[in-house]
Amino acid sequence: MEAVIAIAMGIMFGAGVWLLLRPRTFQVITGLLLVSYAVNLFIFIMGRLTLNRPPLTLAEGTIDPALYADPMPQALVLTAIVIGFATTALYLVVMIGARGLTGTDHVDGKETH
Amino acid sequence: MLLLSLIAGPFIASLVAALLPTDARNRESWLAGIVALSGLLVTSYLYTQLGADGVVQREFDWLPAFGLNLVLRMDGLAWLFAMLIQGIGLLVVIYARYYMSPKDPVPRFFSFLLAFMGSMLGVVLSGNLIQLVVFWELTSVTSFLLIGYWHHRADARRGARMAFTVTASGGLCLLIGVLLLGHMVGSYSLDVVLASGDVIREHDLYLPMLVLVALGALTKSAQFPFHFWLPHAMAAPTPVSAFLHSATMVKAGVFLLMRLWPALSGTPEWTWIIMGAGVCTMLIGAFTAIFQHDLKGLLAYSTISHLGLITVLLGIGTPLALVAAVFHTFNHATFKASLFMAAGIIDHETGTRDMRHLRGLYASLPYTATLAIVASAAMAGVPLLNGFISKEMFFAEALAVGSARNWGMSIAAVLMGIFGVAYSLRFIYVFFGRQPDDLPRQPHEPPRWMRFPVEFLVLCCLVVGIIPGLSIGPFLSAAVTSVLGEAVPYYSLAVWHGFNLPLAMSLLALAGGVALYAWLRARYGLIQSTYVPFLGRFNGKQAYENTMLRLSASASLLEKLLGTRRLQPQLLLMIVLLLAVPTLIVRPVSLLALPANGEFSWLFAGLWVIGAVCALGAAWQAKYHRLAALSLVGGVGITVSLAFLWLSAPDLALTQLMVETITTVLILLGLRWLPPRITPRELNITPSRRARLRRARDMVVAVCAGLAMALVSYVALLRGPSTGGISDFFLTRALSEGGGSNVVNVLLVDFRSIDTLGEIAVLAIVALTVYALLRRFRPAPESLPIPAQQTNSVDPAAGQTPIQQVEIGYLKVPSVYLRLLLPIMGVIAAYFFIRGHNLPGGGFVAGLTFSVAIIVQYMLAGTQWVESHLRLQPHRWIAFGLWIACVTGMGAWLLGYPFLTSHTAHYTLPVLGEIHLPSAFVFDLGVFGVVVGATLLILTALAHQSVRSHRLPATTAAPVAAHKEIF
Amino acid sequence: MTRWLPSPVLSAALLVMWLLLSQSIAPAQILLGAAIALSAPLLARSLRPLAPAPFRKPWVLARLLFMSMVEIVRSCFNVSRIILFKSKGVESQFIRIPLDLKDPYGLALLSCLINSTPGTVWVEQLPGSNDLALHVFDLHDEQWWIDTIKTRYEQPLIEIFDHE
Amino acid sequence: MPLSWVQHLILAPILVPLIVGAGLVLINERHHQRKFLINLAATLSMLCTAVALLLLTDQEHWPAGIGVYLSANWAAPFGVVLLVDRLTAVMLLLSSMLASASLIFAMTRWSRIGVHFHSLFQFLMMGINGAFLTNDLFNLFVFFEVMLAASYGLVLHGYNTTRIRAGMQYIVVNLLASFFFLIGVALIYATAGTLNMTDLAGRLEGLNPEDLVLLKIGVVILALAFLTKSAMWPLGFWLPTTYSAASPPVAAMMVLMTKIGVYVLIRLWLLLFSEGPAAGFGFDLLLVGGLATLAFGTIGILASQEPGRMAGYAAVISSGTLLAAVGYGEPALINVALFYMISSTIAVAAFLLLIELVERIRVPGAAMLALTMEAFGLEDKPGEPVGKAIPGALAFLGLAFACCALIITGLPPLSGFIAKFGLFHTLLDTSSVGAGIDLITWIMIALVVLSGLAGIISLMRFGVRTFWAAQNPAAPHLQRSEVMPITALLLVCVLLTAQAGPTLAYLERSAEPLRQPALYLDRLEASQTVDGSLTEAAL
Amino acid sequence: MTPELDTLPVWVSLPVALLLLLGSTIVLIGALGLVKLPHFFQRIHGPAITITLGTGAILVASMIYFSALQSRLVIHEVLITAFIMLTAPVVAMLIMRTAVYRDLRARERGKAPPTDQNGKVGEVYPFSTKKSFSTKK
Amino acid sequence: MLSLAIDITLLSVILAMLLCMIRLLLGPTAQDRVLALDTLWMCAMLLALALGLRFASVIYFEAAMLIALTGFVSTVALTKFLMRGEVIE
Ligand code: NA
Ligand code: NA
Repeated sequence: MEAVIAIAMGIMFGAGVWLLLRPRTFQVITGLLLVSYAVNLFIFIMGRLTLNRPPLTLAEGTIDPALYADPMPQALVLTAIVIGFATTALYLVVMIGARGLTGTDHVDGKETH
Repeated sequence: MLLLSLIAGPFIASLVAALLPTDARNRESWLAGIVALSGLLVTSYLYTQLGADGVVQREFDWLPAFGLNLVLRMDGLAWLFAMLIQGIGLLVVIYARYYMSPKDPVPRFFSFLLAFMGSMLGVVLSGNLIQLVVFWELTSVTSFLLIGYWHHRADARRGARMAFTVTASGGLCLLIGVLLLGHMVGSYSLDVVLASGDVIREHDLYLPMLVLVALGALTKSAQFPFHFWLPHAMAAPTPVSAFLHSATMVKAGVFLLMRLWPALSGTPEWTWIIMGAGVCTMLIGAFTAIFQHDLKGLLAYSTISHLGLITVLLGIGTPLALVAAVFHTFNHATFKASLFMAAGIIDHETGTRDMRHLRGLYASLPYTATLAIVASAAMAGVPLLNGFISKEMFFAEALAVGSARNWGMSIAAVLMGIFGVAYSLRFIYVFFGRQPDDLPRQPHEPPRWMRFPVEFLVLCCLVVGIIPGLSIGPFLSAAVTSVLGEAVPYYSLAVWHGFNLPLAMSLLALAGGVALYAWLRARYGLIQSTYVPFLGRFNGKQAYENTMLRLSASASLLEKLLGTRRLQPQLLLMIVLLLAVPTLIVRPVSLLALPANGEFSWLFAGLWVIGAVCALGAAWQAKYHRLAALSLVGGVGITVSLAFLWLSAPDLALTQLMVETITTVLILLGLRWLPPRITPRELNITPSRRARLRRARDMVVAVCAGLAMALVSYVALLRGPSTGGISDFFLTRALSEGGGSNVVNVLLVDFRSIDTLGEIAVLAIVALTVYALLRRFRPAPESLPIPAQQTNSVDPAAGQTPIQQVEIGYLKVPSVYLRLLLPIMGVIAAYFFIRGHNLPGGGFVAGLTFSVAIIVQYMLAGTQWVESHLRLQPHRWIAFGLWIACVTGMGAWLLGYPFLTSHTAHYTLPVLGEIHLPSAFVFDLGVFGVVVGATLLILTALAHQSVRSHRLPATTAAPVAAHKEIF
Repeated sequence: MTRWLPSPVLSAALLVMWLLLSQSIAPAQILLGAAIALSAPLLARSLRPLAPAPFRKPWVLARLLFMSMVEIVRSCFNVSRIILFKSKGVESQFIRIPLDLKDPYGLALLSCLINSTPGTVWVEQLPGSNDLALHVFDLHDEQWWIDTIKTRYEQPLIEIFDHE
Repeated sequence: MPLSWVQHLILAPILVPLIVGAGLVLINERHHQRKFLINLAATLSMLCTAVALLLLTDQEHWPAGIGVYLSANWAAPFGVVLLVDRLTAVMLLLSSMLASASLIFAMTRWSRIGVHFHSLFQFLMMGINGAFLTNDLFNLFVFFEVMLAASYGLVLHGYNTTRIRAGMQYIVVNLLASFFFLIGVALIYATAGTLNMTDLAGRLEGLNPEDLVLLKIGVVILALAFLTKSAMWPLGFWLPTTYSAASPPVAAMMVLMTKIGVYVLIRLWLLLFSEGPAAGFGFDLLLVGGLATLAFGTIGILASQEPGRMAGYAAVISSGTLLAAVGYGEPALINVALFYMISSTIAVAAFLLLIELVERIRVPGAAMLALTMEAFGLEDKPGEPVGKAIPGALAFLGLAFACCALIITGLPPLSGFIAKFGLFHTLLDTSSVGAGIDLITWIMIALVVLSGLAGIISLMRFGVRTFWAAQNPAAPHLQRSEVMPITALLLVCVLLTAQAGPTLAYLERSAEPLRQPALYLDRLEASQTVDGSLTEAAL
Repeated sequence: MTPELDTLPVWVSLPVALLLLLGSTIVLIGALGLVKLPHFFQRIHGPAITITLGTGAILVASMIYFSALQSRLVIHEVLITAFIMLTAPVVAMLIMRTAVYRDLRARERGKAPPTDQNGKVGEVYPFSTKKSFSTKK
Repeated sequence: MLSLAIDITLLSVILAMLLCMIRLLLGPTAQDRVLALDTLWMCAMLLALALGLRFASVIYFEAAMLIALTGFVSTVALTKFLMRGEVIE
């Protein structure tokens, strides 16, 4: 599982990076989305992989932390997801604003030949 | 205190002068004159206070951290210079009162002049080298302002810039040199430095230090090869030239060499550098001076030459040479100041300084002419004038340098003397002959008090020249003693030393000078010659301008080469550094010894095949098929959510799912405003070779980035769970102390609630920004028309308004479902909100669900209909959400707890049983509010753009879109 | 009544939904669920302009639903068979079915039943008429489809919803 | 024992802007005067808070002058800890000073060319102050994002084509840097199991070598994020473009933001790598990067013709100097570096404010105003300026320009010189008296000198062209609200010069604890949560 | 795998297993249809079986399974059924209508849509030239 | 037996998702992609359910429910965009 998620994340990150390096604003926003998935996953798996042990301490009595997934990265990712959503929205608006004003969807706001 | 007043006085007066009205010419002059005069009196008084050690000193705390105090220190040398500065300053003030035109805004002039005088005094009175550098640079700054005083003239601007560039750069070098000095001896105090000559001269850093200090001194004193700025500084008003370029500014350089003479001189390096520069300067200056046509130009080059002479003397390094240097400094100041003023009078009276036109001025300016001729004679070293004595001493030292074997120095000295006589003759020639008729103005003798400074200075030349021992003797002795201490040699200031070699050299110089002048006039056509023989090719002005241009051009080139204004290279660099820097500086080779593989699941792998392929697909399609790319990104999002779910993170899965939905809607709202991209295949374009190479490069980088990411995560994953981390604490305390069993939620609303506060602030900020940005949104022209889907003749719904579509159109049946979903989604939002503290859910998911419920209604019935039926006011949701969160957090204060401390109210009610109401719940309500407000504000602000553009007048928005359908 | 309880059926359904979600019938949950179930339609009222759906003839409805369920299962297997074994010669066609049903809720339910039945997709009610455009996956007899829908689906729905 | 009210002062720089920022959303844009006054009151209250914290920390109101605020009443390192020491207090003071100046400058025109300026401004303050105060890495990320999000908004405030081009660049670069930030934080958490910076320093000792390698990778990636924000070459090309495009008050605030990256680096690096198993790690990166930045800034300022880019490169130079100073690894250099940072930040900020006024000389005032109206006032029409030309406006501009130039280039007698002198002195002082000097010191000194020289050439060129070469420059229409903040900032620099001794002494006291993790660890351990949970105490 | 899974009685586990197998087969066939069928108007019928019978079978299996596992009535899966009933028809209608009018518009622009090649189209929407709209009526 | 059946269910759902992915990737028309994405959502819902069965836990239910309730929204948005050129008119 570790290998799978590592490779998958690598692919997402690589694809995202490729898009970030492209000249069109829409490519960049797509890249931002992909990189953001990869990074969120990265934070998440830094708490290691756990199956069927969500951090819900519903049981009575003393709690054995070993029986639960690390809640901390999850909380961090949750924050990161929301912030990521917000910044995507912002970029989107800047993207269309730039398109309107500059007349091009090139990231530099002008075509370079 | 008196010492301080010497420096503070001019600066304060400078401020006062700046505030006086523009037409206060007399008040300004009085002010400046009184300051200079009182300074003179104070300085004279201080002469009597120079105690047994010959020093008056005063310290003030400044920067104790660096062992740096302000030290005002006056000894014989400083006293002599202070007298010169203030004395000539006073004369210049008097002169300037008459020289400057009544139309000139003199407050500025006098303000600058006084500030300059203060800086100059600061230089000579510094008992601390750093402090000396401070005033040194201040003289550069103030002289820049003075030279550029007539800044409407290009030559003044250029002259000022040139002078400042050269001297300020030299000042920077001096600063480093002085720092090195301080480093060598462990103190910047002048006393300490002067006492540590041996340590300094034997230090490894002696040479670099010497070079740096010399650079400072030589630039300031306009020594070769930095001499070129001085002639251009002549663009300044003549009083400024008289002050700066005779007695003060340029003398600062030689002053510094004198000041540091005991500590630095006496080594071959010193002699080579200082004397070498001096000899070159002396000869070049003197030679060039002969060929000048501008009176002030001639004086400038002669100044360069005389400064070279002083430098040579200092470079020679013998005590007698130093005596000669100090003496000549004084002498030069007197005759050169008077000559500048005389030149100024000529310029003032005739309207020109061009010697090619000036003739026979003796007739109209007899008095001035006499004074100028005497001063020129002093400059030429004619006996019975002060120049003669110091030049004589110079010749003696020149002879001493080479001893019997080497005559080079002596020859140079005599040559300089010859040239000096020649240019002096050139100068006084303007008074002879027949006065031409074509002078711009008919000259008259200037006012009494304009002549007075010249008279006084010429008198000085005579007095010192005839009775040197009585007049200057004691002061010179004090000055020399302060430098040499015990080692003051025997010297005689007599006019007559008998027939000796120096006298022969003087006579040779006089005779040779006259002969050279005559020869040059007769044979060479000196009067009209347009260039300087041998040296003519070097044009300081041109060189400076070229250097500046080249500097700026090459900087531009380098900026382009080493930097970029484009985004893509920047991102590429960031990624490359992300890969390279950790690899290079951490060298993570040890990590590559990977432990055994973890467990493997085909099912999980299958899930991720989908994610990975969708990601690659999105990368492939994003340029020309935005909708396809968007769908593929959606596929990735689904996979990621499922992976969260699979790996025990239900909260993440829920949030990611909702964010996914909203992001899709969001991007679709934006996509409307991006005009289509047509594939190169449709346009019959093949990508260029460069483009293909670029893509290949990016591909390599992307692959490396992916590999690195995969590798690092794999390594980190296999390192086993972190032990002793802080998360155990959260798991064990969440329920008991945080009051909730969903540890992630307790983290968000309790343990790390301040993160959440920041996070909702981010949402709020972005929403407000988006709103603000969209208020001035201007769509691209291609996006302006109503979409083709709404203007065609095929679709019966094309022309329908949104609400028509719902009431009579194709949305009639779907609307039944979608409207039914609104309360259901609302209930689900409430459900997620209420259970969030104990089970997956919470304010975020609830808020996002609620927003989706509203957005569905917008999609169904359109903006106008929804907003006419529902006043949402997302701004208020945001503001009140933030307030609720803050106020909840502050509630804890009242009970003496820190911000955001949570508490749970327990109630036991009949029938209902135990009820727990955690304060974190209220905090979460704030989160909910902000999430709803922000999401809706963003989405509706985007949605409003459609409404806005539909309202545009018909001319801008063609009713029928002729363009290609977007997707 | 309608002012404070705009759609009683919906509220009841929401209460049931709440209890299902919380998997509890504790008094506190019922109270909370009731509060939410009553307030949700109230708050959503302004965006739901249609009068609430009539709730009549539950038996007719039950029969209809049961019959549809059977039809759904049957069609499921049919479609599966076609996908697996008959990839060529599938007669996919649009057909037009004139409807008499007017009530939006009735139409909605009809569309739900038709769309839930694999092999048929409701496209839209054609403009300017009350005809339904239907797409059939494998059409053999167009008239059969028209008859089936009109009698087996539309008739009960008219009974339930369009009963003036 | 309940918490004393003084303790809450630590939180005020975060909370006040948040509450006020939220409140300002509710006020209609029509009442811009009211909005401005509320904003100003809040900003000034932050200034007062900063002064109070400065006094509290310096008078050791808290042991070792380190005040700790356990947010949500959770003990460190579990909860998010806010921490104020002398350095924090100084930075808070600097930020509130710049904020007050920028805000007043923005009063008449710039705050009105778009909506929600005042809210965004307060949120920006919240982010900046939070970044100064927090002792938690992820919380730092959050506050960075708050700050960045607000700055995105403000950079694009009243956008035109230039501004949106620059804004796009600024946003994308910073988004990518934020990803770096997250990756770094995640790696640190994965290896050390903590997010508290001080706790992290304490845990380095116990890490096994492989974990330490991973942790270092994490810290380096984190550093890249901060280095991007502090415009290290080759990560800082966005800076001149953004500075010259943003509106003056915003650009002035951005000067401060660039310094926050350096601030965090100083804090983090000294805390983690001053001693312990990874002592000395990464300082070379900062040093070499700093020197490269310095060199690039020098080239850039020489190449620049427009004042905005000059100011941008001046900021780059100052960043480079700071980074190199930190990377030099000499404790005594830190306080000088801090002095330099304060002085250069104020000067560049003042310069950016000034530029806009200076530009008015070039084009007649009325035309400029009309141009602005045309470019910005499409919807939100700014009120007509009510002020009249102040007599001597031109003189003021010239003098202020000269002061800025002197400080930026480090010429005597203002604070810029003292900073540079201190820098050189300390650099030379690091080798004992009389000893030789190594190459890197030479290079650094040479680069700092050259950067100053380049600044002189470039600023003089601009100044001479603007003030001297222009034929009859029109006396510009300056308003009091525009002149006052610049004057105030420059006066602060003058004060810094006059009070250089005490200031440097204070900064030395600030810098000293930075490299003593034990001091902070002790303080964190000694900080008790308020006894008993509120659950029991209340109700 | 959770230990109590094997303790379930056969009368529970058998129907659950059968339902699951049925459901998963149907889901797979539905997706296969999406890929395999030659054009859009046919492909849209593939997922329909996934949504109805596939989901239904798995939901029922889940209900039985959890009821047995927790020894109480667990029927909240009904909610999923209800939600799907409320959303799937809308989706089907909208996608279908989108496809129809996109094809019609493409046809109007003189660009034959891919659907046309098959010829197996109805007469409600005049995709085909074989049968006219009016004759059928 | 039961666990085998659950595994088969998981496997089929994931295979179904793979098939959807192929359609998503290949298109050819936009409506094909929308349909594929919608089906992918449905499969995701089933996968959540199946994971619940696999781990014998009810906490996976909410995710499935949420998908069932809101998974259609992005599909509706996409169709609206294709049909009208705008998501919200
Ligand atoms: Na709590
Ligand atoms: Na169907």
